Amino acid sequence: MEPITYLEAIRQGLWEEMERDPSVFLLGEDIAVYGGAFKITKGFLEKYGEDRVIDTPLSEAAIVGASIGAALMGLRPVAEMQFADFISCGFDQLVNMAAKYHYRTGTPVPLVIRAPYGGRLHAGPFHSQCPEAWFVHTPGLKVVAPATPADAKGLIKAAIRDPNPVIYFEHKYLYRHEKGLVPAGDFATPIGVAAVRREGRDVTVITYGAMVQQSLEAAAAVAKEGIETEILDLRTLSPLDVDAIVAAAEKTGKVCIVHEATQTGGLGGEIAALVAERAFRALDAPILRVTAPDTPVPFSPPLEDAYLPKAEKIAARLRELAAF
Amino acid sequence: MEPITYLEAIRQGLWEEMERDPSVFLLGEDIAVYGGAFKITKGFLEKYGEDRVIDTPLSEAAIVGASIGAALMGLRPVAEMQFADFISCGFDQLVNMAAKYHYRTGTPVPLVIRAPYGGRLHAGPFHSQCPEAWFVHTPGLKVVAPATPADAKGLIKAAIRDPNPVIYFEHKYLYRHEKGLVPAGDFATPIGVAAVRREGRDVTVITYGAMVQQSLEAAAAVAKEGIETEILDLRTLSPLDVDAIVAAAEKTGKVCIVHEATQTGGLGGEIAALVAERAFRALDAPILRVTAPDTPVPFSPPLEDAYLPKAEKIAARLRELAAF
Amino acid sequence: MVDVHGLSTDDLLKIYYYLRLTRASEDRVIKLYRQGRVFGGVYVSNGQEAISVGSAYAFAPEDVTAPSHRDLGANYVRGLTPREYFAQYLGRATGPTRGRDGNVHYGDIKRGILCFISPMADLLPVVAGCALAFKIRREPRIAAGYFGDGASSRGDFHEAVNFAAVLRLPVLFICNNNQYAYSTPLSRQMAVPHVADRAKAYGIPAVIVDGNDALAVYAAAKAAAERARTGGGPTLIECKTMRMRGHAEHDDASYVPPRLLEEWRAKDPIQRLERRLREAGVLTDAGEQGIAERISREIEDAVQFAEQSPLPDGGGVTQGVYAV
Amino acid sequence: MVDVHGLSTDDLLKIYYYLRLTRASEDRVIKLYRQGRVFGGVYVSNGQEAISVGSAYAFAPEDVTAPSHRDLGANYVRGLTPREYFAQYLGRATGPTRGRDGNVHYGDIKRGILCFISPMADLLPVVAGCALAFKIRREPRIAAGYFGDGASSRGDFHEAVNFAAVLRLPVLFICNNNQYAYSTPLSRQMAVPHVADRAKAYGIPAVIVDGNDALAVYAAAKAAAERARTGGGPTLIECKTMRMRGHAEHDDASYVPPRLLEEWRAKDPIQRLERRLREAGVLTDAGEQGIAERISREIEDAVQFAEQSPLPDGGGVTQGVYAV
Ligand SMILES: Cc1ncc(C[n+]2csc(CCOP(=O)(O)OP(=O)(O)O)c2C)c(N)n1
Ligand SMILES: Cc1ncc(C[n+]2csc(CCOP(=O)(O)OP(=O)(O)O)c2C)c(N)n1
Ligand SMILES: [Mg+2]
Ligand SMILES: [Mg+2]
Repeated sequence: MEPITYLEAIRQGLWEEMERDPSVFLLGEDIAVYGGAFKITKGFLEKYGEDRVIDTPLSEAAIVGASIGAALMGLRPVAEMQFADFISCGFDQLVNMAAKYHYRTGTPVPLVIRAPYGGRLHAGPFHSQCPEAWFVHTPGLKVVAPATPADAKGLIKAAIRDPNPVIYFEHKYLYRHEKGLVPAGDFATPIGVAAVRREGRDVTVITYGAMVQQSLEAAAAVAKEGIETEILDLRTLSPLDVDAIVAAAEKTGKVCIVHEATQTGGLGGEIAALVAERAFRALDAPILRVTAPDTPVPFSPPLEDAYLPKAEKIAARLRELAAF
Repeated sequence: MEPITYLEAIRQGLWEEMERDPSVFLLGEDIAVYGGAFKITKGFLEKYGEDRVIDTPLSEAAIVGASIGAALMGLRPVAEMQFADFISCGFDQLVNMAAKYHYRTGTPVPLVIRAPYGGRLHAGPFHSQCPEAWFVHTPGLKVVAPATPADAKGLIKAAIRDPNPVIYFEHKYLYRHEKGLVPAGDFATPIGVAAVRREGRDVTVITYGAMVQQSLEAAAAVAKEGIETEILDLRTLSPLDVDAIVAAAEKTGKVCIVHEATQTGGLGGEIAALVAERAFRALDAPILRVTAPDTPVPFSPPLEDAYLPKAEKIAARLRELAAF
Repeated sequence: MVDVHGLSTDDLLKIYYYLRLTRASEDRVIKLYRQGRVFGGVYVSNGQEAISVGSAYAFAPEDVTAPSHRDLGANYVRGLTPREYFAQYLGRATGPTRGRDGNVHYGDIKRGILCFISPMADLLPVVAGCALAFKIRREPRIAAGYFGDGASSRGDFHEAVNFAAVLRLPVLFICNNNQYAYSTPLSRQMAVPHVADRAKAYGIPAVIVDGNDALAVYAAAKAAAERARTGGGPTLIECKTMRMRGHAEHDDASYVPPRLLEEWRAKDPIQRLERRLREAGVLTDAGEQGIAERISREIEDAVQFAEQSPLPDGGGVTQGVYAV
Repeated sequence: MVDVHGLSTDDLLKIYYYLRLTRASEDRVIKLYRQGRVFGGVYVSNGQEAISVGSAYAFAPEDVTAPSHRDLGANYVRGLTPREYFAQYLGRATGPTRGRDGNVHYGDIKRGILCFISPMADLLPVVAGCALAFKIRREPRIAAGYFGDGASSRGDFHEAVNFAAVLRLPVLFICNNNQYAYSTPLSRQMAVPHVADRAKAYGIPAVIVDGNDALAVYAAAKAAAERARTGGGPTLIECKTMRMRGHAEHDDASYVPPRLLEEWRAKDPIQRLERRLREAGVLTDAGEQGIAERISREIEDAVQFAEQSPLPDGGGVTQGVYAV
């Protein structure tokens, strides 16, 4: 087995699910003839035909709404937002229609929204956002955000098989910068289950997405100084794996939460609240957060560099915690 | 001076600002001829004329977008969403256009979005939501949520005078259920400053909106048992009054956060994170939250009753904290 | 005989029955509302019943409809029962949404009824998605979305119709143009005289039909459904009518010129069909009385059923947010 | 003499100059991009320059424009300098957004240029809002919003044009129909042959103009601006053209039939105007050479300026999110 890229893992997951289940189909802007802005669905049109790989007009509300309708009729739509930043154009359909439909009627709405997100590609305020927290705060939606090729593949499969609307946040920087082995054969990564990426007894990092890699780098750096870091990769952001969060926090009593999204109102708050309620007795230090500051994502490299949470910033906070 | 309702306080604030500043104007659905779904702008058309009190087509994206354009041209638009639930239809204009404009260009976008929100009127999943956390997580927007008639008036004035986009969450239950004195003459309640509503040494409640009243009731109940509650009314949700939050937490070391919005990803998380980072040494107990559960807002009274955070639930948690 | 597009005597009497059942049900709910026995607002289709009844009667059982808030008639034709209708308004556990949603938000996927949600026009992209599923699976089914004149100002209307037109989906877009959107008259909603003019933007046919003539509506819907079913793509059907009461029952509609109401009262769709059926000898005095008694019995039974039905148990509030 | 709507020889030469400046600037940016000296993507208007230059030339200094991503020409006409253009692409502190935003997202309210944002059509409601401000203040100013054929599928397009039509606002909606939206051909974006057909939905006039003829575009924009300025309301101007390169420079546009490009290459707007000016004796060899040299000097100066300009200081990343 060869390591594959995160991008290739998503592609394989989509491909295999389409092969497995004829009710799965894809829709979005420029996904068919062109194969998608990131070429993830290249070759799909040729293999699965234009009934199952559908180029749509430029209209995110219609894409999300049509996905809901098709799902209600028993299909399994996978819709692509060209960039996660444009999910706000289909926001109402997601939070009012998709999220609330099952609670009101008992009818499932199995659909997946693929949302390429995140920065570090110098793509500016409208092609770099991390909007996951809006959806975590919307009951009825599930939200996943894989950090590795194996999870990218396993979670796209799980998302497609899930009977609920799932937003699948795929990190654009990881597409080609993250490689890894994926299990052979058919497998799905269970939604709602976090993964420990590194064991450690001194400090705990709780994180997800592109920040897993940064946290691992930070952990390697501070390990040289004798600080051993436990790293929990959430993988699923809604529903959160509360038990894993509490266990990871209790293990070291010192928690640093890391995410690329802006700080205020971000997922870090929710995790801190869970820890401060359920692992309070085990806490030995203030709960820290390493996140982007509360600004739009700036374009120019020095600004984006200053904006993005990186290994060095995480390492600095880990040292602080360890010294506490 | 007579006490006035929360609704009347908003009306007065709007009226006086329109009188004071000819660049202030109103737009929205059914706000002119009809005077608004809640009759807040009744009589405004007659007084200020159809140039400044504008009935629009049913199109929230146009309403928000047009407000941005008018603001860029130097006017001070105050747009009404008929219900906060429909703000998701103008979401993209708010989070992508309004929120990021000043950061990118240095040009201010002074506008106010009035968002009637909240439950307890048996209005179901689409006329009861509390979506404030989405906007608190959007850098560039300000968010206020008054709990009293005085603040309702003072904050609408401050919002209109602010050079930024401000979302003004007005609680529909409070409209006619909350009465109080408002200061005489012209005044504005500063944005970004919380208010202590009750002093206490044993436990701290941090809250806002309709939950202030519920928290006061809870505090009165537990006071009979000798538990003295400090209640902090945030008033502004973005930017948060971090100093006041930390001070209120440190005062008692026991913190309960209360909001009507659903729990996961709600503002309670952010506040817990601030407390757990900055007031950690003073903490004597887990940080608790009393919020709505993670579901859409149900329609039928027994369900809505079970859904809404109320004084009894808060009191129970305060007792827990006090006993800790 | 009245020879209308192959409708049998039995069909004609059924249409007449549904019109009257709709009128009588809503009249009864208004009474309950005035007695304070209904939770929340009341939205009726008084004077517009011919639109939803006439059109829905044209569809096959396997077709799918998305009635709007003034389309009780379509729900009845598709199999909603008066018991369900009243149980829903009274917030009972026996209503179609088990108390989770209210008033006109019924729906049952098994009967081909999508569940209405409040944001106007939101169901139109969803209906397009249902039709997309039919097209993908090569099923000879059609989907029909209902909406008001005001709803046609929303972006979701535009995206849905355009999407359906480009993909040539089997959809009917059925507009009840009742000349008002809440307090906003048509001229303030659009600068074209007919909602049907909107269709020109999409390259789909539109027909204008007398919305107070159930048989004319039936004929238009039948023809459009056949076109759609045989690959001819979407049609927009504009049904001209008048909203004969306030937007909801709290609204006295004093902004509507009384002359307009008088004029339209003379065009009442029920009296109109009744006259026609009597003239044709399809309806006799005895027949009319039989229908009236049947409806009155059904409604009494339904109200009793609803009132004796339990309210939902608050304990279940968090159940069913997600499908499992 | 070429007698075009009162344009002087000087005007004609200026239009010619702006066309060539635009082409040359973009050609140079493409080179820089290939050399890896540009951050992010590159969007050009090659072959479409006549639309933005010709229309913008028709406006008064006090008018307001919202150019889209293929409207560098309009920015130049309104006073953007080549130095700013290159500084923006190179992410410099001296660019119009000081490195906070990138590539074609320039804009300066003082020069009547709104700052482009990525979500397609988002600026159209904003432009309507600018026009609303002019109407409220009774100023004889107009606002012009630019967009592509694909953008016209978005809900915000619909809401904006409808809003402007109902309120009879002084707006021009200027469409560059370049037959593609990224990889999506017009026929997959709409089921009408002309974007102008969309105007029929709103009751506003539309004109179709040869988008490769700068003077024809000028004339159409001038006439529509006069109409708008004198209370005649909005106009939609569809400029037929062809996108001559990929969507962005990473895209080889292999999905475009080569024959189509050949056909349109013969209609190049610059050669076209040049021929006309030469025939009319307005442009001589010497004149042409003078302009070419001037542009080449300006671009060299601008590139040098940009390259010597500092990148923004990362330390300032959090500044300016809010206006004070
Ligand atoms: C997106 C949205 N904005 C505002 C409202 C509030 N509202 C409810 S019904 C209505 C008017 C609807 O008019 P129309 O579409 O003509 O339907 P009608 O009630 O006349 O049948 C409004 C403004 C809403 N439901 N949805
Ligand atoms: C709301 C939204 N969805 C998707 C995109 C990604 N995208 C950028 S440009 C583009 C095509 C735009 O086509 P058109 O409007 O015709 O403009 P053109 O590029 O042809 O000038 C797409 C899909 C976007 N910018 N905004
Ligand atoms: Mg209407
Ligand atoms: Mg185009």
